[in-house]
Amino acid sequence: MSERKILRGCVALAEGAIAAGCRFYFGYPITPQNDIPEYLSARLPQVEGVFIQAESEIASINMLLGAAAAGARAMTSSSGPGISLMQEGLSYMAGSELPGLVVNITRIGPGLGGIAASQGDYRQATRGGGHGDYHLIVLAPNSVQEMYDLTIKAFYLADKYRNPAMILSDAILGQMKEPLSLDPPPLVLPEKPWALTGARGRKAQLIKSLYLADGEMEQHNWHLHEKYRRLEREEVLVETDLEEKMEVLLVAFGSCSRMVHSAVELARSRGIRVGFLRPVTVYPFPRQALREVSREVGKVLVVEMNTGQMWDDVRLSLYPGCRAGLLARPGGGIPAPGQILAEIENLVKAGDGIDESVYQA
Amino acid sequence: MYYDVIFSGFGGQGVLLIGDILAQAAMLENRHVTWMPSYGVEIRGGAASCTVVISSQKIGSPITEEPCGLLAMSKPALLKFQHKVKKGGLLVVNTSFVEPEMITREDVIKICLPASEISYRETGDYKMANAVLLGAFVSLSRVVTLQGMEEALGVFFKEEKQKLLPLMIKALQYGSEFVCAGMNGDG
Amino acid sequence: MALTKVFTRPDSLRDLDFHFCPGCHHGTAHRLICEAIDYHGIKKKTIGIPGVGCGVFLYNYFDLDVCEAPHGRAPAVATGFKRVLPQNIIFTYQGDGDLGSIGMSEIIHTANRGENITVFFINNSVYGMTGGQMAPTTLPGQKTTTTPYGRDFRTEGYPIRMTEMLAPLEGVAFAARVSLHTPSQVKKARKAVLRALDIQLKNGGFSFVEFLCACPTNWGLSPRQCIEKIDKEMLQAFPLGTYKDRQGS
Amino acid sequence: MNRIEIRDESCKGCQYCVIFCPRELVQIDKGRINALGYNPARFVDNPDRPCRGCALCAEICPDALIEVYRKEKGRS
Repeated sequence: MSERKILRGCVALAEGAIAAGCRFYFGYPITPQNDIPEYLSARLPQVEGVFIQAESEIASINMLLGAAAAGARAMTSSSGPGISLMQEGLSYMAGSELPGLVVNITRIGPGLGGIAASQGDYRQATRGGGHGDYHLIVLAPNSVQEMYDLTIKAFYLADKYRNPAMILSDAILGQMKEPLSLDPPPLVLPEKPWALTGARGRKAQLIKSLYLADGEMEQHNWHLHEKYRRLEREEVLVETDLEEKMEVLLVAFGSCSRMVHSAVELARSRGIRVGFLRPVTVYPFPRQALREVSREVGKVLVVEMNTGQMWDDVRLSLYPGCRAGLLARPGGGIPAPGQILAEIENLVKAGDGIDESVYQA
Repeated sequence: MYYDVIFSGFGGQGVLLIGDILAQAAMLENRHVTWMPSYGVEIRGGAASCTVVISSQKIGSPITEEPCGLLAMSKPALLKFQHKVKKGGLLVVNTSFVEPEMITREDVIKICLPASEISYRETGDYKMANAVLLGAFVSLSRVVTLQGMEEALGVFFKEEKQKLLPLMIKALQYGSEFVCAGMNGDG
Repeated sequence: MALTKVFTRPDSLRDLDFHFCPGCHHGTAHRLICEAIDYHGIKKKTIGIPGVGCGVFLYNYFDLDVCEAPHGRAPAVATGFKRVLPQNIIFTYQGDGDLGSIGMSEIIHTANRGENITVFFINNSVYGMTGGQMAPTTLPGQKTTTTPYGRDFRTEGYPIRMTEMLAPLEGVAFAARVSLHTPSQVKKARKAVLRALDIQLKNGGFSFVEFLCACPTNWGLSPRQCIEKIDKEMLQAFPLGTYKDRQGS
Repeated sequence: MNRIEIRDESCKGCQYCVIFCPRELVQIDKGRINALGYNPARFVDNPDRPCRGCALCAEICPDALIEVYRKEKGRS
């Protein structure tokens, strides 16, 4: 029987990390994710873990790099500006094929922005964010339960693919409380023969991302690319709630998908046939699933708390002829179910020939 | 069933805590529940509020535009949220801090009680006003049982805080009885 | 009468030619660190973390586990390693741009935390790998590719003295500045390196060794002239000595 | 006889060993260019002031190319 508790999203995430065997946390305070370091500073010593409040996010990500290279499950967390400072280290980790978890409890940008919920870091998270040809594995929870479950999942995927993983969450999910089952899978820590632990009983080895010899770097990039292709084939997670003869398909991720879920219920209660698709992994993005679903429906409405970043990915994935509109709230405003419902009704009324258009709040 | 409520007041009055207790009680009664605080630059004494959604179904949005209930412990809280309450919804107001004349809604059920004074009279402490109001809210909305509330209180008041538990229960019960006895100042 | 080999390459130093320029002291620093690793018998548990700069290829030469770090971040990477592997010996090897400029924050805070690691700092008063630009340690009046009229303290400030800066921090157990420009100085440097690693082995805290080195290519001087420059100019700006040895006898 | 061995194919001709040999027993071999393109250093012993095996040349060689061989002191 699993333990059922009511926890804040940030705390659930931290407990997920502990359940995944993470014993090292490095981080620098920034709102709205401080619940994570504050909680772990008390929790990690109870499990013989290490908590370091680093001097900056730059130091945090590099401490993570070191701990990962030493073979440990380790993590950092931050928000917008701090995640930007970590991009160099993330690029190095991807280039050196080091696993590790970075949590982004997003705030609004650009710049210092604001501390309300936003999904404005979607593009940074899914494209890699730093320099060079790489991706992070990016999971976007939409409940406190998933803050726990997907954190565990992220550590496993990071180790499996030797690639940094990110939890892309936001202030809503970080702050809110929901009941969840603390039901961790059995802890299996993989062997890491590549880790640097001192060259006892084997040859000295090296972790690096610098390749200067002719053709080496291209070969390395193709190797990384193949890893990302494999992620796209094998690790896509998507939640769907579809109907027969759908008039509109709603697409949303993260906290925003909760509001969309309510709007879908409202629309159905009014007799509108609406489908719902939520990318759980935003990288790898569920291109194939979206292509197949959009074959059955002519219209898609993307709802995001940014100016249409995932909208790009959706449009790249749609079956030819299917069109996607956008409902965007980029400033900390939350797209309310009623507002989403109004857009669904507009879209249904618009007939078959809708243009791709941006519906702004 | 579906019920959403906003608990609002000044920081330090314990509005987040009573929301939390309600959410805990809902979980113990096997409901789906979300608790969502407003947050911002933390200033003690500044506005504080939280939204609790309780449902027998999986919950979508943890925020609400048109709550079924509002529990207001301060003037700004009432002014900010009273217009949002659903027609026929429930308004519980702490008249120790809010003049009843400030309530402009006529299409809702109103419970006005001087919770701080009641708290002091019944428990010797002003700080249980939140529990008095919560008792009133629960017994009227019936989103959870009073028994469930008392069980939930046990989760929050243990170890060194345990001595507060009987006082909280007393305050909760008084709020509930206030409603049952029709002691609503508004009639 | 039999001849005995009394001086040879240390075991931890791979049998490869250095890529360094003629007269560059990186090689000497490499050798001294490898000698100390051999002396302490810690080759199988030592992990090196080079910074970015001419020293980055340390991984080619040291027969040890080596992890690259982003520019300036070696102390943070080392912190991650040491916390996971407290029984291993962790050192960084950083140049003056890496440690004294972009990585100033990491070095100060790592030292201040008293991380039980050893930092080797190569001070040749110039950026080597990128082509001779001004370093934080560039001497007043010294011409570099970005101070073509000589470093002017009124606009470019003064050379930073890292050893003096770090030594007073509580977390620092050992801080010394040595030079590699004469055989007798190399012998003193060897002692400092041995001591720094010894302190780490005894969990003594943060240890730091600054090496004054020549960069003949970017100084535009012959190796012979480099010795003179170190002797006459570098030693003035950067006095040698052990600034702190908390467990010193 | 004490002596040193210089791995001259790897020598970059920096002359540190030449400068610091107290007996001037190391010279630059002007007549030879090694594979790296430098005039390498060469050990030229002198019976009037033979090598003492002091190893200062090895100590200063930045490329770790010098090995030093010394007569064992008469052990009994």
